[in-house]
Amino acid sequence: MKDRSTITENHYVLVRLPSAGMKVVELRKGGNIALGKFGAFNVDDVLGYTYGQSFEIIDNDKLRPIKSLSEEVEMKEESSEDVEAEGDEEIIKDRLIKMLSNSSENNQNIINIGSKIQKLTNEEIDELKKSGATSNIGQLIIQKMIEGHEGFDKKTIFSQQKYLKRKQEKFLRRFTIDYLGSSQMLQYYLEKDSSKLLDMSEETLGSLMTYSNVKPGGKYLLIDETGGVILYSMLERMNCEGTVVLIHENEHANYSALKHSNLSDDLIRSKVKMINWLQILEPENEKIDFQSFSEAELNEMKAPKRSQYYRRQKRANDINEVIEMVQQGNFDAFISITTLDPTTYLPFVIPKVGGSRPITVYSQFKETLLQTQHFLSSDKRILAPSIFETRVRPYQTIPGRIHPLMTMRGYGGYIMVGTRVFPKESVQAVGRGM
Amino acid sequence: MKDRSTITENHYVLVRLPSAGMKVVELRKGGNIALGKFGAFNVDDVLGYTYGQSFEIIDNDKLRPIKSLSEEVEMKEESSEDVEAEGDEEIIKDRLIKMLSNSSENNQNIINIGSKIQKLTNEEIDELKKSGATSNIGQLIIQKMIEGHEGFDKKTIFSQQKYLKRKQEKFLRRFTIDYLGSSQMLQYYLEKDSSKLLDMSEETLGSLMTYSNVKPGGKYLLIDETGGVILYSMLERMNCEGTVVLIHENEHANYSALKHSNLSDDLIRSKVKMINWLQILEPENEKIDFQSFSEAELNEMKAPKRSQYYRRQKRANDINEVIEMVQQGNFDAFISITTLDPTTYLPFVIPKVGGSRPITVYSQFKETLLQTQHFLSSDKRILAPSIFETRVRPYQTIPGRIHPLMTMRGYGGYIMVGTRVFPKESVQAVGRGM
Amino acid sequence: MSFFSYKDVIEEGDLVLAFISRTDTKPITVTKGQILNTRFGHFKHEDMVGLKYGEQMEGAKGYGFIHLLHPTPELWTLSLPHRTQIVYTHDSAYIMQRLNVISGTRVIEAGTGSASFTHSFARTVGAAGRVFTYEFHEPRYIEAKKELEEHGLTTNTLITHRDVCEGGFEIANIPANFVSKNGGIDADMVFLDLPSPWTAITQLDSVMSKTSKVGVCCFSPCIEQVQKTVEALQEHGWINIELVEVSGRRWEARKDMIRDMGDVVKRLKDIQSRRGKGIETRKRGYLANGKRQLEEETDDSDSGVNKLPNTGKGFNPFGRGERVKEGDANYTWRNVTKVESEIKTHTSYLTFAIRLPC
Amino acid sequence: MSFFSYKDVIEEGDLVLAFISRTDTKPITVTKGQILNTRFGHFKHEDMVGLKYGEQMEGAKGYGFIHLLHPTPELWTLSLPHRTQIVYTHDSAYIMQRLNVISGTRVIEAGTGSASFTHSFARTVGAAGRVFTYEFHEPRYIEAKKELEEHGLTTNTLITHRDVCEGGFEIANIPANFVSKNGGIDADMVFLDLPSPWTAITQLDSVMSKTSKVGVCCFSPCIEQVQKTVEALQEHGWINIELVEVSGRRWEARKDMIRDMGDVVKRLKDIQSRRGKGIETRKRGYLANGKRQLEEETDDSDSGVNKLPNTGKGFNPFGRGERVKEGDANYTWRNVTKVESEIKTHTSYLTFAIRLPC
Repeated sequence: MKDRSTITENHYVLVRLPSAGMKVVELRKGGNIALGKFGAFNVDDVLGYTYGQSFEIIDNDKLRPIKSLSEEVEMKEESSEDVEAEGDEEIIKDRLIKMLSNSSENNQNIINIGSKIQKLTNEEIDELKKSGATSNIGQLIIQKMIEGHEGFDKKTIFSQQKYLKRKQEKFLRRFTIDYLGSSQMLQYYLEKDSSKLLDMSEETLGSLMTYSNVKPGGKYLLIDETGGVILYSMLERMNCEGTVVLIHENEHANYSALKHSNLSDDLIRSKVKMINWLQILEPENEKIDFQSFSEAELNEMKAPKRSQYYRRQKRANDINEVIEMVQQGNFDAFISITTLDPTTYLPFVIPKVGGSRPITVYSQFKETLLQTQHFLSSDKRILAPSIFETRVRPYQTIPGRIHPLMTMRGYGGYIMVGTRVFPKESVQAVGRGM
Repeated sequence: MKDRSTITENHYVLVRLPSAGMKVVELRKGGNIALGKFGAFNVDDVLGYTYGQSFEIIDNDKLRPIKSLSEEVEMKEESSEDVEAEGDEEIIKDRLIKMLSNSSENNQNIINIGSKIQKLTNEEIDELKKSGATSNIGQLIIQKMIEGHEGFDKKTIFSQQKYLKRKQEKFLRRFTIDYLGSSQMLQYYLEKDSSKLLDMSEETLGSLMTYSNVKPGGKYLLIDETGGVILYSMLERMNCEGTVVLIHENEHANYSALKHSNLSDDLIRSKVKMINWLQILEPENEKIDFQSFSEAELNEMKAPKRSQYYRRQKRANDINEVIEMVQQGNFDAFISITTLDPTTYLPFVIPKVGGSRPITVYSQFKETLLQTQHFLSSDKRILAPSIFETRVRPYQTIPGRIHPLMTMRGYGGYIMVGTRVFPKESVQAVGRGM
Repeated sequence: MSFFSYKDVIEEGDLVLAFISRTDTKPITVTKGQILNTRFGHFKHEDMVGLKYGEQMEGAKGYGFIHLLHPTPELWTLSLPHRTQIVYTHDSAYIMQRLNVISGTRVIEAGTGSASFTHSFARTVGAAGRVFTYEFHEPRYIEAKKELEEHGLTTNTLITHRDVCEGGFEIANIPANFVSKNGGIDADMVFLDLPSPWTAITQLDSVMSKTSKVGVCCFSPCIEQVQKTVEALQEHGWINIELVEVSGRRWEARKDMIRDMGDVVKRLKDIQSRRGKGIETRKRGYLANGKRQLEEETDDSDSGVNKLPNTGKGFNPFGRGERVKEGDANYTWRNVTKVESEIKTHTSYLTFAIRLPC
Repeated sequence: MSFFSYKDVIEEGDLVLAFISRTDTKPITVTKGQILNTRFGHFKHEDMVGLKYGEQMEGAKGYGFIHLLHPTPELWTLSLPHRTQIVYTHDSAYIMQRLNVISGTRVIEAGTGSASFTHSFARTVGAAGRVFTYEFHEPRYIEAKKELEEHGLTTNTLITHRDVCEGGFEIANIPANFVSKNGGIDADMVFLDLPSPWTAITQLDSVMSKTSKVGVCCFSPCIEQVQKTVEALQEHGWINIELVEVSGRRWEARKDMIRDMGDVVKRLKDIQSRRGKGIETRKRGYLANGKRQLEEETDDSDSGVNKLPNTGKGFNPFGRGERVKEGDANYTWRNVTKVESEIKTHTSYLTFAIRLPC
């Protein structure tokens, strides 16, 4: 099993930036990784730390491990570089004043802060800076405001958040190296372009995995239109024991997310089987009738031809194997994340699922699942389908100022869950049986 | 304007019971009002108090005004009735133990409490009872548990709530007299049978009134399938200045809720006009061409015949007046709460609404409004329709144990809001104009 | 133009809310010679005079349009020029309904803030009611006062420059038409949007109604404020203390393409047959009896969806890949609702309570 | 039967979850001679032997049916015989995903409670992972231990009778196959469902992984507990502290009757014409030229909807009044989603944090 504890060379990892931005990078030994305005770092300086470790870029791409991205910044050692430092102070003061008076166009309340800051002497700013260094100035000013003045009231919470966030982005040169698990990959893609994940949230992914009862050793049938993020999540939970048959609608399945999973191609090939819809619908037609050559015939072949023969033989075997596997059915779950209309494919999939095993269908839209549930209501092979919606609401946890975050992503998706059962023609309902 | 401050005879009022149950009663002077297991009270004893006042039934229907339903119960004066009191204590202890051990079937944690209570001596129970009287025993025991023992953990919150509620129901003989405003009437009907209100919640009613911009002096077109609760809410906000034209689909409009509104029939008749769909669709056909008689002819009539003539004349005038009012249109809002499909009636209603005035349509189901919004998307007469959902989440506010209530009613409804505008044929959009 | 009643035709000097898009409404006072510039063209104020409220107006150059809307407190809230944090309509509508603010109610509001909720209160209590609003912050007070005057709301609304936590709510020289028949402010309803409502709660006694139930709503973003507020309310004789949160969602009707698995299969077959023809001559030795012939191996790349020509209606299921216009009649669609991409998950906690006269 | 993998055919001694209705699932251990009695008939255990999991089973008397389901932690949670408050699936699923509980994870759980979440943990961490669960309350501990044994979960799950707030998490004689390769408990993930998690947080150091990031989730219903927990976590070196709430909703597909206003008008006309005929002879003097004649006044009662005979398909729009069966082919219907009539609005606050090895 791959190392999930220690930051290891040649792994793809998630780099979290103070801006809440994320990057996926490969840690090549000796490499240097650029983080844009946040600076750059040398790969060798992070290897061996625990995943989750945060660092601060000090100078010349040098790193200092820190407790967390939001740890209070320690005094800078640049006090020797007097001119620059003084210049910095001026710049910071200017920037603060400008930032705050700009804000005041949109938020009258912040006028208070603006004028307060304008009244700060250079010494005071220096003190503020010393007591917490640049990146903490904002926090400290706000702290002072809160303590001393009721004008800094809740009206400015939006501004505070915006302000603090902006400060962190501007002044912090920090990052965290996180293990790139399925949750992190989901977060990364959501941040880049949530439509690629059909807007699926982390909580909905969790529900999907749990209701699908994904576990080591299972045999699953999957449609994954997210480029493999769901597949990755399943492989994590399966510990790469068992099989996933991935249904795709093109010539080849797209599971590009696995490129960053640190799983070897061999492992993926042995656990993940691909099949397209045509192969599911017309299995006998789509099987490859591979004509074997005899030992003698093969010996007569030239080497390149022979290796081509073996390659084709393997491919034929692979295709036939997965087609037969689906023909056999008895999958431990069917899981679907696609923009295809479920009512058009479910009739072909339901027979493939084993008794008492779950069928879970994700959609961005409740209306799609509504239609699907109605479609299934006359199909006695799916017991008690329901539509679930899970939403997580995060809080700000600054003690003394605890409240739910003001805004969050609206989308997250819905899942329909049902259980595959074997109806009996003969049964006679009594009362309402369902 | 009617008195909304003081509990007044002949008013319909809302009686709130500790069980969270509600009753609507008329306060007839000299009357006696029975509250079932909670006892009964004499109307005269509550007159003159402020609306919102709570009372405790002491003995022989006698009342004691109390601060609130949840005020700590004072020592009972029944200590003289020793036998009964002692008996009571035993009964209470038994009841508590039984209640708690019953609960323990469903909730293991509460076993702790059960055994604790079983260990309480009569003296301790007596003390508990003295310190807070019967109805508070539960609260005190729980208090003690919390203070002294971690076994009383969050697992029992469901039980606590259930327990406390049951205790209050069983032991409290208290009630509150509330003014019967539209919110109270809504709460009352929701409690009885929410389907009669098409599941509309109080927060959705609030949104409906606000987005419809209901205010004194307005002229409104309304479909109200709730039996008049919405109409009542509008009349409250209008202070009975202005007009509501109530569209109905039967021979007569149903606004039975107004019976309890304490508004006089004359007032209602002068402010609320009824019209049915046929009269809206075929106004000229439905107008009454009343043939007037001359003064001389009337004088020749016998008295009963003449009064019948006048009655009919008035009725004809009323009908013609409301038909003409709708023909004129320029209503200040159209508001709809009905199970009729909005796409079937909106085409007839939209032209009746004045420029820049709101159109608000309520439905129990978002899907109905989804269809409606799509239906309107090609109708340039309705600007920027949107579907709104408002949900209120109440908290338990016992200090030290603040948390949202564990469960609440799931339904509440949705509203679609749009603005009536006058499109211009000639305009040429540039970019995306909407 | 008035927030108290609708008028039909726009006149010089009227406040008009120019609806440019769902997220962009501009308030303008119709003034001869002035021009409203938008990204959809420019619009001369003088051309608005005589138009009806609600009318769609063409740009001065013959293209682009806006809608000329009549102000309401809620539209005004959305079009506030310099927007501070405001009480959103989901919250304000519930507060009004729950505390029974209707025509005739006497309201205390502190602080005024952007005066957006003040507008709603003024509209709802009408000529028979009164609104007493207090603002501590001077520039905000000055701006709100000006706005209330311009909007004709000072007939029932009195704004006071005051830190109510220090100075309380009593007003020395209440204008005669603001004095209650019971004397003084005599409020039925109190709305406290302050950082420390618990300091204001102690000051309310003298300005509340002595004859009827009074409702209060404290509007606080943080739970710690709520905790202190609940304590203060309990200490000062308020009952029925209840904390709630209001969540509001806005949904849009949209269309989502219905992609049929049958089309996928047709497409796969089409690929096979086209490929089959191309390679027929190259294939030897591995042919099968009636079954599919082995395809040429292609690069097993992860590059994903292959781009293929659209072969007609219902046949190309790649809605996302090809930027098909939503609702395009060449495809089938499902009506769906979509919530805003960013939703408001929290505005403030609302702590309600009532008090009866002693 | 095992929570670790599915089997296909029911054997004697297997745990079967008998699905009776959406709200009623009964766990039974298939035992010769026993009978499951339900309101839909009774079912002999011995008849279940040899049936497939998922099979619909007829009642012994030839009517009624149940479905025989294979246990999963989630179905087990729903069918718990004596249900205490449990961690619902919406919460548990999110906790697992967020703290990356997967095959091989080493989990600490305190307290065990109904052992419902323990089942989920055991299933998810699989043979390569371990679950250390602690229960303070003795009867609950005994019941959970028995259940874990019966369910075959003790291969990867160790339950300890302990008040962790007092005694901490260390276990004196850990079975060899529960000892980590790094020694000891070596947990990657900690779940604290305790009334005062802050007292347990201080005890975790010695049992957490020294080589990798450790995640914690504290599950507390009240905000005051959260406040203390956040403080304790900060003091003890935990970082990335985040508080969330999980809300879960279950929706059902239903049908709502589409009532057409056109039908209402037809009906009103019908009433008029029938009434008109009846009163024609009584009418005199007030007739009008071609327009509607004046109807007889009827009692202006508020009694509401008049009951009228259903005059055929699409003509009677009274769905509510007449108890039409949902989906009745004589009417038109709209597909709608309906949420549960009572929803869970709060289970607990979830406080997450992580800690890195020192």
